[in-house]
Amino acid sequence: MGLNDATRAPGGAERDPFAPDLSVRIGPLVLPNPVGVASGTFGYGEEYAALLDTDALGAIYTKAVTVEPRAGNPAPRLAETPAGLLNSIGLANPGLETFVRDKLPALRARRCRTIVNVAGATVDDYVRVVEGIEASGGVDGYELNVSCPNVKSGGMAFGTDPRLVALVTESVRRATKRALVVKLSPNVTDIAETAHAAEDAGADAVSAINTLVGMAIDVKARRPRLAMKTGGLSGPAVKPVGVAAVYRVSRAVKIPVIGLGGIMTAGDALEYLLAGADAVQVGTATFVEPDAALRVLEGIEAWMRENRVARVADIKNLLEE
Amino acid sequence: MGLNDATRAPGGAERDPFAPDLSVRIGPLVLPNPVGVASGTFGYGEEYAALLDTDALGAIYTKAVTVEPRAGNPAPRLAETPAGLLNSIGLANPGLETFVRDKLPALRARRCRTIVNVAGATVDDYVRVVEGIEASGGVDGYELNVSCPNVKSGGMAFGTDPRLVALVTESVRRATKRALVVKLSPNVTDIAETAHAAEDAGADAVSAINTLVGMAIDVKARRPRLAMKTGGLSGPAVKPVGVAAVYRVSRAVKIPVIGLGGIMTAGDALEYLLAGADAVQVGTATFVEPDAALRVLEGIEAWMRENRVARVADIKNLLEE
Amino acid sequence: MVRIDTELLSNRRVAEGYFELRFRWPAAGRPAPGQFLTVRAREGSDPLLRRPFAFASHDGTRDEATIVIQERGSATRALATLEAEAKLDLLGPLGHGFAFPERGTEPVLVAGGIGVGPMLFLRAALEAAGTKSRFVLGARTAALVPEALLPRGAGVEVRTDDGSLGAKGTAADAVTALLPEARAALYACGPAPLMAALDRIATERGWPYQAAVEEWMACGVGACMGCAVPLKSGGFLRACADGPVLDGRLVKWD
Amino acid sequence: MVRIDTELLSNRRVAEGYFELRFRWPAAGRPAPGQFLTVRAREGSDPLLRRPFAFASHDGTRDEATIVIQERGSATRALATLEAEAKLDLLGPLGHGFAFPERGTEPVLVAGGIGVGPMLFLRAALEAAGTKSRFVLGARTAALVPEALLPRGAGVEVRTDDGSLGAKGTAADAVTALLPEARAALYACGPAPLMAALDRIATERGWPYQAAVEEWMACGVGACMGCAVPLKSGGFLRACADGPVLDGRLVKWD
Ligand SMILES: Cc1cc2nc3c(=O)[nH]c(=O)nc-3n(C[C@H](O)[C@H](O)[C@H](O)COP(=O)(O)OP(=O)(O)OC[C@H]3O[C@@H](n4cnc5c(N)ncnc54)[C@H](O)[C@@H]3O)c2cc1C
Ligand SMILES: Cc1cc2nc3c(=O)[nH]c(=O)nc-3n(C[C@H](O)[C@H](O)[C@H](O)COP(=O)(O)OP(=O)(O)OC[C@H]3O[C@@H](n4cnc5c(N)ncnc54)[C@H](O)[C@@H]3O)c2cc1C
Ligand SMILES: Cc1cc2nc3c(=O)[nH]c(=O)nc-3n(C[C@H](O)[C@H](O)[C@H](O)COP(=O)(O)O)c2cc1C
Ligand SMILES: Cc1cc2nc3c(=O)[nH]c(=O)nc-3n(C[C@H](O)[C@H](O)[C@H](O)COP(=O)(O)O)c2cc1C
Ligand code: FES
Ligand code: FES
Repeated sequence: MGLNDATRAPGGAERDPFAPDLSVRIGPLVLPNPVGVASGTFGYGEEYAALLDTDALGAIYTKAVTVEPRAGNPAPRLAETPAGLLNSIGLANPGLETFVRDKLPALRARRCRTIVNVAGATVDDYVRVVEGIEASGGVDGYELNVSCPNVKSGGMAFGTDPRLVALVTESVRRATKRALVVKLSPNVTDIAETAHAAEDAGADAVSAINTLVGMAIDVKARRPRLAMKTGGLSGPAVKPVGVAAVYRVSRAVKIPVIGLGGIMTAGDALEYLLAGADAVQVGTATFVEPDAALRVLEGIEAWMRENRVARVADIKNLLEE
Repeated sequence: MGLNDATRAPGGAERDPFAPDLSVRIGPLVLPNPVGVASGTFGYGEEYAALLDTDALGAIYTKAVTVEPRAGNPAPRLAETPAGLLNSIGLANPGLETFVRDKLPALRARRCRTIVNVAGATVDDYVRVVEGIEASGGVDGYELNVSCPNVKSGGMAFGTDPRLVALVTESVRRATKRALVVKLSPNVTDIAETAHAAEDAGADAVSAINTLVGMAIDVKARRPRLAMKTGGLSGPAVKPVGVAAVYRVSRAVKIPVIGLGGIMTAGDALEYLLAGADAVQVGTATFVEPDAALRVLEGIEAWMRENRVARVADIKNLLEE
Repeated sequence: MVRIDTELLSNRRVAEGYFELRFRWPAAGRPAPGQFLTVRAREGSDPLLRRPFAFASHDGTRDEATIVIQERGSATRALATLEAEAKLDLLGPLGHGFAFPERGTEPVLVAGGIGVGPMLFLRAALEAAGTKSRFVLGARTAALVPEALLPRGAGVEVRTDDGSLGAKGTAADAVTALLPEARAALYACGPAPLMAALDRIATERGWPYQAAVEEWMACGVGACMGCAVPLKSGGFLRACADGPVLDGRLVKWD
Repeated sequence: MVRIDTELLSNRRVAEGYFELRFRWPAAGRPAPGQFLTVRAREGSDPLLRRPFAFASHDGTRDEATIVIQERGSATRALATLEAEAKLDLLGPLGHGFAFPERGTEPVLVAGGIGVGPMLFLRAALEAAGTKSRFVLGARTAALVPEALLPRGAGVEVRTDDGSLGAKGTAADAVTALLPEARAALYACGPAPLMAALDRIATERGWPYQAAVEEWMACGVGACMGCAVPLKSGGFLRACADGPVLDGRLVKWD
């Protein structure tokens, strides 16, 4: 029996003269290392603070913030599927005002970079959230969650229409000079198109992937497992889809790509980095092992040492094709 | 130690006065039961014949047939991922002529319904394969695999463009009166659009889903695991995506929907049937358990008996929403 | 809250499909009745998520604790077959436990089916504090009653749906049979219909009602908003972080 | 070809990370050297697919057979920890085995690393038929040599990359050292560089060369076209149904 020392800093004390540079640049922002925790899986940084050293993370991508408070979708909101997790949380969050008042100060007090995930039903919603946070002193950056259904365009998600992606990116771009990441939906025919749209509209980076649309049915109860019927699929099951998306997107845009979807281990993260990602996020894995992101970070650093790779950005050049 | 009696007929000998009707109608064709084996996972019916009674299957959907023989893609063509399988077989097949001469007679000799999966690079390719088989006496039906990259429209798959789906369906429709199934790609923004296109163009049914685009990287070798880099993801990992697709498609079209993707058990198949499918196909599961399709069939029949469901088509009405 | 790799000390079958797992548990993580832990049933992705189980006992002097589990799916099946000395990846204690009864109220502990674990723990804790309690266990049938675990002494009743052990009926029936003017404090863990029935009784009679709820969980620590428990007033509470013990009269049970 | 749920009789470690699994195997499924079986390492989806392993021996009188496996990933890890009496879901024998050597040729059996299993089986089968053979095993280091399994008698050589057992060098070096005018018939199973080196020797000297290939497999029975082995002439053969034993001089090894 032994307490897991989840707070051990990556790298360790051995003196290896070779010290890889783990930092990653996203527009105006420098992340100390490439491993962040994904939006919606880490709250606003408080809950997991007892289980790992959040200061050691590359970044915290917060749960989505919307203008108004949202209670979220009816329950049940979760269903496990083979190597995957379906969720229909529905952007449950305290809303801009409460976020700025109650959550932001604690986030700022952490040494870790904070990127606020922003959502809304209209372009104006996104702009208002970013303006509200900017007015209160800002954070390190924003990640636009453009995968939620958009009332104005008939329930289709923003993220599936390149013109809407461009519009929301452009509008938010005018509201902030900070790092601006657009999070791409995989539920599209060609993710390179939405990536292009984000790049052209001024995004500093794109992240991919958000969840895949999925459904599970309780055969005994003859009911969808989720109250909302369909939900978003995450976890190891989607990793091949995420890696393919990052491979495609990184060859379509020049801005950095942040890869995520099913990363459980350093090996998984390295798949994304080799495929073309500049940074990664760990989501569902944190539920399984609270310190997953830090283990991933340690493993990436160890691999870079072993393979004498100087900078994270060099990893993508190592893929033999 | 005991030999698995893989050839046991579903249903069994007990006399239950309640006998559910397992048959399923697809256009002009009546399948004896809803459980078929998916294209590309059962060859042309020969290889697995020693391991299960193929006559007990609802249908054999053959490996794709193209006009010319194809050797297929470079190796490696397979990679296992969490709860999934990536493949890039690349339509390896002996070509129309050899198929008609060497494979078709054996298929016809089986009592089981045969639906030939058809692929090509142009609309004309599809028509030629169907015409060629019709000229030789035909089979029970055709399933158009419209998910392979189409040279004419810049490498995008036919299956992602509703107009191309309509065009190929229409053209093949003119060449045959037999059951015509269009197999939908999940790699689209809205699968209901391609389903609609197929229905309007005269398809008797649609099947969903084909594989998801995915990629896996061998971190040690720093190479994509598949020689073709990306491939198609199948297996339990994709089941939630398939069920969601069938749920959506079955509410968008009036023709029957054939559900597949990750079905391993009768429970999985019932998820598809409750979601709106009229029949199902078992693919990757056969690799894991050669008699998977027959076990699925037995389980569906047992469930129908237990729940006093008279016809397969009634199952979809049992979903409480 | 601690995350530890600990050791299974014993695993015994206590009813049909029910198992009691005893394991080392550090003093640093002293649990209260009603609190739970999450366990990673095995390496790999099947099952993927940690699974929540309520503490069923804790022995601070020997650094041991137990959970009682029912075999339902892949995780519980894997746990049920573990043998002594197996490693367990545990995280806990999580959530909020039961509050002790107010002076002058008589605690009535109601366990439905596998809800028995946390109620056993609460019974023991009350006893240790010198507080007497009634204990009602409801089960479908005798085979599902973990007799070896049942508290000894007065005030312990069993109800089975088929009458195969104890009186025929539900645990809620036993509670209904209490005098309406008693000053009971209800504590319960069990399936939704039982919890709803107790809600009706508690609301009618003005009794306090502490309910340990169950919901699908992903994180178990309050971060994912997945384990939403709907309230009658609208809105939700998180089973893991706001509960699992909630005021049963506020919860929307159906 | 049979699919059976059979019983593991024993599982012993025979080198670092190498295990020999002995199990019941029915007379109805008599395997030839070079043929393989597939096993479902455990229930559930992790790992998902069956895994192929070559038969390493078969005892028709006792209805037993063995495979020798090397721990590499999740399936082999699961198999390595199985204990006697565990159930095994097996399918086999699959593919085509080795053809016996032509009269007047001297069979030279070359095993690289975990390729040892099928070569052991072939050696035993040749011996049973009264045919002498040379046996060369190449390994990285002594710890990876399953000494307990090595055939006794003359003509058995070991080569290790680091010289920690047998002469330093590769198994191909040992073959190169044979007289060029010998009428050898090469049989081999091992990593691609070894197989390619033997191809060069066989081609140069005009020796027959039967090679047992390895490729990722999904179905194992010839249905999926997944296990394509590229040929020098272009085109492919299926490792599972056309092989695994192929004419090593036709295969494109790099
Ligand atoms: C706070 C809390 C405390 C719990 N304490 C205990 C305990 O002490 N003992 C115990 O045996 N179980 C307890 N549970 C339930 C336990 O977590 C589940 O039985 C377990 O997760 C099932 O995992 P599985 O992989 O075996 O089954 P799965 O394959 O995940 O599920 C099998 C079936 O069980 C049902 N089910 C499983 N989990 C839940 C859930 N969370 N909510 C509703 N239905 C579910 C579903 O119908 C599902 O189809 C508790 C749950 C919570 C949230
Ligand atoms: C016809 C045939 C006969 C075989 N006979 C034996 C045998 O007798 N003993 C034995 O130990 N192994 C044998 N193998 C290999 C064995 O099938 C694999 O080692 C096993 O599938 C690995 O499964 P895993 O889940 O443990 O590892 P995985 O997690 O699937 O793989 C771990 C690593 O091993 C390598 N690997 C695994 N399988 C293959 C493969 N098929 N081709 C190339 N690289 C692979 C990869 O680098 C992979 O990253 C044989 C393979 C074939 C095709
Ligand atoms: C419970 C849960 C809640 C999520 N909430 C959000 C969210 O609010 N905003 C967002 O952009 N993505 C959200 N996501 C998506 C994740 O950030 C991530 O894109 C996805 O889970 C894939 O990564 P993973 O497989 O590592 O989890 C959520 C995911 C989960 C599982
Ligand atoms: C090895 C392999 C080969 C396949 N070949 C074809 C094919 O030729 N034509 C086709 O339409 N689908 C093909 N598919 C897709 C399957 O028919 C099926 O749509 C997919 O695998 C999802 O079902 P599953 O998860 O049950 O396997 C192939 C799938 C696999 C795994
Ligand atoms: S399980 Fe994540 S908030 Fe409760
Ligand atoms: S593994 Fe399927 S054809 Fe060889």
